[in-house]
Amino acid sequence: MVKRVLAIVFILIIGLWMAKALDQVPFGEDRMLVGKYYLDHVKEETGAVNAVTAVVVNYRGFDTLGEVTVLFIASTGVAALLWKKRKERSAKTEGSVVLTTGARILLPFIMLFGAYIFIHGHLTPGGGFPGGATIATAFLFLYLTFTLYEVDHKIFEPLEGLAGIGYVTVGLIGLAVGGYFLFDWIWQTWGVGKENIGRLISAGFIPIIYTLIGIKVGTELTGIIDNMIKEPEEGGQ
Amino acid sequence: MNPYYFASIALILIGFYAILAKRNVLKMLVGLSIMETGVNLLLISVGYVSGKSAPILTEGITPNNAVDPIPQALVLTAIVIGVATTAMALSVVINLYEKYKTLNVEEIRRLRG
Amino acid sequence: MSIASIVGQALVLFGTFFYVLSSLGLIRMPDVYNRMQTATKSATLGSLGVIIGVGIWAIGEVNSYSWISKTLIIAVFLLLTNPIAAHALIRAAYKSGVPLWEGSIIDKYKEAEASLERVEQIKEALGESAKEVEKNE
Amino acid sequence: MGEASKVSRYLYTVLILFIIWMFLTSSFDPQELVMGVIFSLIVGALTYEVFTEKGLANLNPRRIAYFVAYIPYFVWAMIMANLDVAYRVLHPKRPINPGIVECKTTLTNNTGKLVLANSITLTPGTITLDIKGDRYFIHWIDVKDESVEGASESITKPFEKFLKVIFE
Amino acid sequence: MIEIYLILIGIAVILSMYRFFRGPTTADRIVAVDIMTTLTTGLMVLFALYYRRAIFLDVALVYAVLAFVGVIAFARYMEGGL
Amino acid sequence: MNELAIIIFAPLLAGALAWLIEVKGIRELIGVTGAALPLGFSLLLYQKTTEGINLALNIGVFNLTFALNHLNWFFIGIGTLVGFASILALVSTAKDSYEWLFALMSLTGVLGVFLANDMMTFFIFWEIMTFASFMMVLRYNRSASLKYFLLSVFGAYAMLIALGIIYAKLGTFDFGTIQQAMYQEAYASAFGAETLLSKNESALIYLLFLIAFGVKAGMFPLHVWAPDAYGETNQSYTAMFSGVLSKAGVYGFILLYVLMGTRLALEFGAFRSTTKFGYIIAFLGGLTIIVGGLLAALQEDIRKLFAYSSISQLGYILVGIGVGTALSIQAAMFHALSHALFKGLFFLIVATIVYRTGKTTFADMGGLAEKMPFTFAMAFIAILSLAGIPPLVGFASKWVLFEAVISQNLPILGGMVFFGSAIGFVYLIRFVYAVWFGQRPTDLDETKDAPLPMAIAMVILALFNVILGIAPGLVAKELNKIFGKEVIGGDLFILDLGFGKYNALAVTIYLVVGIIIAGIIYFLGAKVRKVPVTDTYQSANPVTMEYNLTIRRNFFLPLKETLAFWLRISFDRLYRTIGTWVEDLAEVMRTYIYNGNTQSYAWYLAILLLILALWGV
Amino acid sequence: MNQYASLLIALPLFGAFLIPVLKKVGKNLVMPFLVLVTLIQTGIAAWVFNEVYTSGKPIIIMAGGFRPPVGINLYIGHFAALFVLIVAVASFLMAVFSIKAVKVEPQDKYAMLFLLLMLGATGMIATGDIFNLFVFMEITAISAYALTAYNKTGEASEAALKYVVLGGIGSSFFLVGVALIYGSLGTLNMAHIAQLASMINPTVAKAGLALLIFGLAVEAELFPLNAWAPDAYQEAPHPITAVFSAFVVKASLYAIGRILYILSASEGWNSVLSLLIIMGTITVVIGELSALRQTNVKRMIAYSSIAQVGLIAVGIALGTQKGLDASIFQMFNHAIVKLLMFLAVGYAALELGGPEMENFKGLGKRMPITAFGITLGAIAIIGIPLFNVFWSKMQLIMAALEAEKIGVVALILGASLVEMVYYVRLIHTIWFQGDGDKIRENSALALGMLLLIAFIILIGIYPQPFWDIMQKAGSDIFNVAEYIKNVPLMGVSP
Ligand code: NA
Ligand code: NA
Repeated sequence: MVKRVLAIVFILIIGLWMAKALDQVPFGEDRMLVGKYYLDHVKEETGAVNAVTAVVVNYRGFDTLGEVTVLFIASTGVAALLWKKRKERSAKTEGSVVLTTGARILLPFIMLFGAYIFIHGHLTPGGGFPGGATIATAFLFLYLTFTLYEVDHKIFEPLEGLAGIGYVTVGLIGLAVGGYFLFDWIWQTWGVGKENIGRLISAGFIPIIYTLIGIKVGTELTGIIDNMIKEPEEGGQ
Repeated sequence: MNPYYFASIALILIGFYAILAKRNVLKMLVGLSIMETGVNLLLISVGYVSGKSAPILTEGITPNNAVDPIPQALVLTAIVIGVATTAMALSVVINLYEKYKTLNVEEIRRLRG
Repeated sequence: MSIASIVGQALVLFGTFFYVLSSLGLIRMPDVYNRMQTATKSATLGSLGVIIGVGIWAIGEVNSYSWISKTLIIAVFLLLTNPIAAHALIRAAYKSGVPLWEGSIIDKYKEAEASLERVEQIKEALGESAKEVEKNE
Repeated sequence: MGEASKVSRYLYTVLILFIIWMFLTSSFDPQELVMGVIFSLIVGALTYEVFTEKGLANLNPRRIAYFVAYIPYFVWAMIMANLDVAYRVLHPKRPINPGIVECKTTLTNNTGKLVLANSITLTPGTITLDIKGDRYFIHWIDVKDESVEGASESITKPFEKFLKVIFE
Repeated sequence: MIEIYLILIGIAVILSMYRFFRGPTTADRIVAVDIMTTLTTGLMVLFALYYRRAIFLDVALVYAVLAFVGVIAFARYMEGGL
Repeated sequence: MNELAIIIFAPLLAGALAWLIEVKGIRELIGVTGAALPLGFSLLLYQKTTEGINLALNIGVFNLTFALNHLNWFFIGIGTLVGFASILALVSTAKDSYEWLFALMSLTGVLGVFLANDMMTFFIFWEIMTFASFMMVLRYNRSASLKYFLLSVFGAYAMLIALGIIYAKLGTFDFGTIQQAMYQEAYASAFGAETLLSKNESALIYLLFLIAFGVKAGMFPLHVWAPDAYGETNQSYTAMFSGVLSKAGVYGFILLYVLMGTRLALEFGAFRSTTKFGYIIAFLGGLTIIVGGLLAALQEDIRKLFAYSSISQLGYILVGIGVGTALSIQAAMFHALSHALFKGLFFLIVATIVYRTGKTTFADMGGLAEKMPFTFAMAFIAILSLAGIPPLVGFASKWVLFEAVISQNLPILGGMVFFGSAIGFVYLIRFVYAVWFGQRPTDLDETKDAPLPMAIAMVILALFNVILGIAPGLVAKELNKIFGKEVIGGDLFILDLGFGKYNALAVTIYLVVGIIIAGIIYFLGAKVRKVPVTDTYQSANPVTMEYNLTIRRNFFLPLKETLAFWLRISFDRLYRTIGTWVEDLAEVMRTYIYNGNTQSYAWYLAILLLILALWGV
Repeated sequence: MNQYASLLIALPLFGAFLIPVLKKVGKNLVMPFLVLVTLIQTGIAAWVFNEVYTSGKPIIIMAGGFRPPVGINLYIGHFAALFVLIVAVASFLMAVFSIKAVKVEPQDKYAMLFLLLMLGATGMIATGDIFNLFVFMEITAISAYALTAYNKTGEASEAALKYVVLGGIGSSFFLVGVALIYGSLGTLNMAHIAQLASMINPTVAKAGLALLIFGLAVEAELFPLNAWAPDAYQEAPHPITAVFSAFVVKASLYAIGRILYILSASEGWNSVLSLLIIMGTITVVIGELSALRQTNVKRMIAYSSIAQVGLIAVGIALGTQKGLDASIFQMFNHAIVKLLMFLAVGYAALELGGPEMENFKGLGKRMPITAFGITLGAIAIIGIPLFNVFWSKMQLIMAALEAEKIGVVALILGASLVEMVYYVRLIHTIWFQGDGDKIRENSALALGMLLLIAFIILIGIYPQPFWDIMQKAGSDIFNVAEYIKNVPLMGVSP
């Protein structure tokens, strides 16, 4: 009880302090400095109409590479921590025919939708992460529905690695071709798609990177789900 | 204080409260997630410009009526990092529960001193 | 105001009504089963109305047909998934032991479960071979 | 009726996916179409085995015709159902008489069963609680007939005649 | 005009929240969540029109997908099927 | 490379080589060479002391600078000589390469300290010396070494802070520059002008140096490490440890005078005929004499006895330094030399005894004079020297010291010094009779005399005890050189203080004649019955073990009982209690703070945030 | 050509991503591959180091070819070049050690996490953008969480739980700080922020700076935010413990320094400094005292590390160039020494069945080289002359004196005094207690230890060139004007 009251007092004071500082950052005012630059130059410099995407993939590419890495760490870490010699799916009951059939029917749709999201990342509010997450959702649905469903680790793990390698390689090609790591050689050197800004084939390497990220995120999240949902077999420590 | 900032801070504090006051480790982790959510909302709020729309330059949106794209990009990253942290934390807790057979934070203290 | 706008808006109004209705059902019905009965149905129909309505309204308002195709996708998706979710939930509620409302008059499922259990026991008695068979199925 | 050939199932899946793609993009831009074909082919290859059993046979004109006819029937039933809901929710006395009944279906196809279950859920006063083989367990908000036959008559039968053609 | 619908649906969401907080069973809460997600999807679609931006429809669809699978996950967890 | 580098680094290099090679024989050869080289070179450098000689080594961030002058030649003379003897004895007693390494390293350390020409160099070698000697003790006893190390490092850090302040204020480490600056400071403050160092700061520096050098010199109440450390290591090494290393502290006090004596004197004024700051040193020195002497008398362990004796003797030196006249400082330095010579010799004797018998307590010994005549002869010289019996060097230095103190009209100090001499006789008697005479325990019947290396080492030191005792003018000449004026007059054999005179040669002649006569009488006449020591009776009752007032066991029990109250006040115990208390507190704090509860830890974060919020940063 | 320094980031990533593929080829290739990658990384880092120190100019890596502040830049100046090299070398040594020390499955995951931990620290040290700093911090932290729990015992999980919870709170508040700074300036680039620092609203600047440092201080193990650290150090696999102490904590300390100084033009800076000094001081005191009666050697050295971290933080917070130089020197020396000590202690613990003090009796006779490594490390860390740490402690003291903070001097010396007590106990236990059969020491590890020992002594007797390097590195952080000038900021106008 004392703890709770004390906690409330503490956080209120801390909150007041943060609020006092935030008060000096007026809400809704245009304070853009670098942001404005992005909005003004995003089309010519990256070919993307979604400025967020351009920021994510081009201007702040290092962040995104890092972000991909973070998720990779999570997937690896989860696999490392939940690693058991013998693990098996052991859902107790299967979903009813409604659920299983629903899963069968929805699976291709959700996957396609995931692909739609990541390939249109430079045009719509999407990208590799939501796309990949959507794809992982499809697999999650399968895990939730079927008792014995399990993804093929022989394919998923290398795929995860290869997608990452692909990303780094695209960046390294930029280094070799344009002199800078993560340089958008497709847009800036090759000039592919300069004439169709706002259409699908534009924005340089963004769709490629988002495809790679989509695959990577999809496989990673699926891997995390797989590891968390499985249980070690009796005695199989 | 405008409602978005208020809500962000409130979320951060609620999350923090959960960490400080809840004994169940899972609830503490939920608190952590709530904090992260609050922070993300804060970032987005900081980048908002009144009367302007999402910085996707289609459908009549020009650089002059779009909001700041940076905080949005940051939040995308922050969300993923939050997910990763949560996933890590959960697998830690799974292992912990397997070994300690409890989620009460006051009983998880073999390491001390 | 174009016809599309009028039709669309009418549909949205129609959908909004059922949206509100679904939330009322959620509040007023006495147990989780009956809440699901009312809420799911009207939420789904409400979605059809609102979402397709927006698609049609947009034809008049934004003068774009791409809206209707996307809203249709969303509507169909909800039409397909809402009853699945409702089914999964009601089954879950039942299996997790949420009791029927005291005014309920019959529970055929309980009887069926009981007889199924008897079958299981017989299978058990028959030994491992029966289990193998089941696993292979 | 057994499974159709792999090619048939694959092509059917790709076709459906491509249609969905077109709806999603709502564009006839050749770039989108090409990409749509590519993704449909890829996703189709990954999922056709679970997606369909009959493949292109689903496109039998008779089935399509029944399917088209089913839509207004179903929408009508749904609207009626909602009016029924409105009545029960808004009525001050909450007139309900709930229970779980059992129905039998003659459908054997899983997709048919799914659609039947969904249809039941969305139509007046009923919601599918579980399915065991051909036995549907249904929560009925206003139980009128407790027997299996009686319940089937009023709940499943009306839909079955359509679904039998479309999915069997 | 759209504002009215937005407000009405908003009210519906808030009403559903009552059930979420009230319970009494976990099932009740999840049902409330399910309904709220459906309502929110409609709300998002309506917002897309309000802002005249079709791109938000994609957001609504992603939301619908995630919410659906989320509810299924809860349901399966609740019935002890996992 | 000049000679100073050889003097300083030859031992270290030899030690490292000895440690690496680890072949018996070669190892010893290298080690002894490493100690012989500095000795040789310091003798060679004697004629260069007047013009001085410098060495600058750019090792590290700081330039290491060394300089040779009269003052430090005197000290490296002591260091290399006693160091060499000690290392030589190590040939017999060293257990392994480890000891060679650290013994020689500590020699490098102390020689570096003596030769350093700036504060930083001084400090670095001070630390090397401390560290190496610590390693020597660690080998034998953990708790003793820890106590030693802690106090030493405590002192070293006090010094570090002091020289840090000096550097921060004066911007230099160089002795010459500091000395000059301090001199100017002194007069500036005397005339009320602005000074770089405030009065408080100079007091602080003085206090810090007092602690720093006091620890090393074993000054009361910082002496508590010394008995254990001197006792609990290789006794051959202790010869150097007590004989030389402790002189680093003495040297430090002299340095304090050199660097800032004027400043301190003018700033803090005088007490009677001496400066206040000096009187503090002298008074603590006096206490050191008494405490060390009394405790030495109460020891049952031969090593401990000499350890306390060392403390007591260091007290004399401190008194001399504290009194602060040219004469008294010369006396102190003289006594530093003679203490190194006779205490070095004592510890070599102890080393020999321990080496040959494996015993360390009086109770287990007796009658060794018969079995170890050579060692006994050495002991004879050492005893005479320590007891201050002419014509040995101990007398000369003590005499000068007495004269210096008494002439300043400081009765309390004089009393302390006198008491120290008296108690010195008391504990020496114990040593003489319990070890060398009386009945010999049967297990010591096979005891052999000193092995050759130790014998040589002892002879070297004994010779110097005798030579410098007969010709104290040799030392006086050097001391006068340091002061640049004739403080102690006289010639080679005569010390002339103006108000007193000591003719060593004459005394020697009288003594030799006397001894010859006594010898004749002894061998011609008296027949003495040999009585076993244990055959004594007290009031016709057999002596019990508990109250066995033989010379070998609890001989001074009555004294102990008399002093019971005072003995309970043990600084050693006090420090231990503080240590334990700190550790207990630390443990409580640790278990309280790191309590294992994740939530508590989260609270710490909240508390810090709260502080941030309240602080308003 | 200089842009190829981005291989420092690309290589570990590429390596980590390749491991799942490599595993399919052959599982036993993974660990050698890990060693190979860290070796190549060392090569690249050495090249970068040479490049920076011969040219005297920092390497600015512009990701995507965009000039800062539009693009994220990496700033490999004198500090980063040095510490990236340390990270690489330490990783290489510990990768070798891992072959011996890490037997728990799945090793391929371990190798990946190890590489990414290295990547994270490298990125933290190199980045020139505060949000990117956050990302790299999280890369470091999350791989550290996983590696802490890697042994999958209950205790390891408990340690990781503490780490996750505290780290999570810290990073949340760090982001609030980022939001404040960004909300006030509209930029995230460090040089740009430094340029605009005088324009920030003082309230925002103070709170923002405090929150950023709060977040970093959790990772940097400053009291009272360091409660996770002893547990994590104790339970992590031995090479990981070494890596934590050698560079993970150092990267966070560096980040504190960098952020502190780029905002030095803002108002209220001094109150943050004094707070940091207080925190650092308490960290030292509590760290040292907690080490006193530890019976678990790993935990004891962990507390010792924490105390050292406090010293470094105090040096950073002195607010003078000399203080920074000395702190960096101390970071550098401490990294080497702790690498040696944790390597030796870890190795001994492996052979003796655990890091309890009891097991270390007779180590001197059983594993002389390892025992020598521990001893020498202990002696060095206490600050005995002729060993490296002496010089850095000395410089720290000088810096404190120049800043007229005698209390800090006393703190440093007092800490050394306490260190002496517990390390002497350890040394005595190792050499002069107990007995046992001789264990054949692994020659690769022995070689590694001897190399580190040689390095410690080399710096101990010849510190000048190293001190020169540290001064350059310190000025890299202290001299903000130079930093701003070196980053080719493009004009961005609102
Ligand atoms: Na991103
Ligand atoms: Na739904």
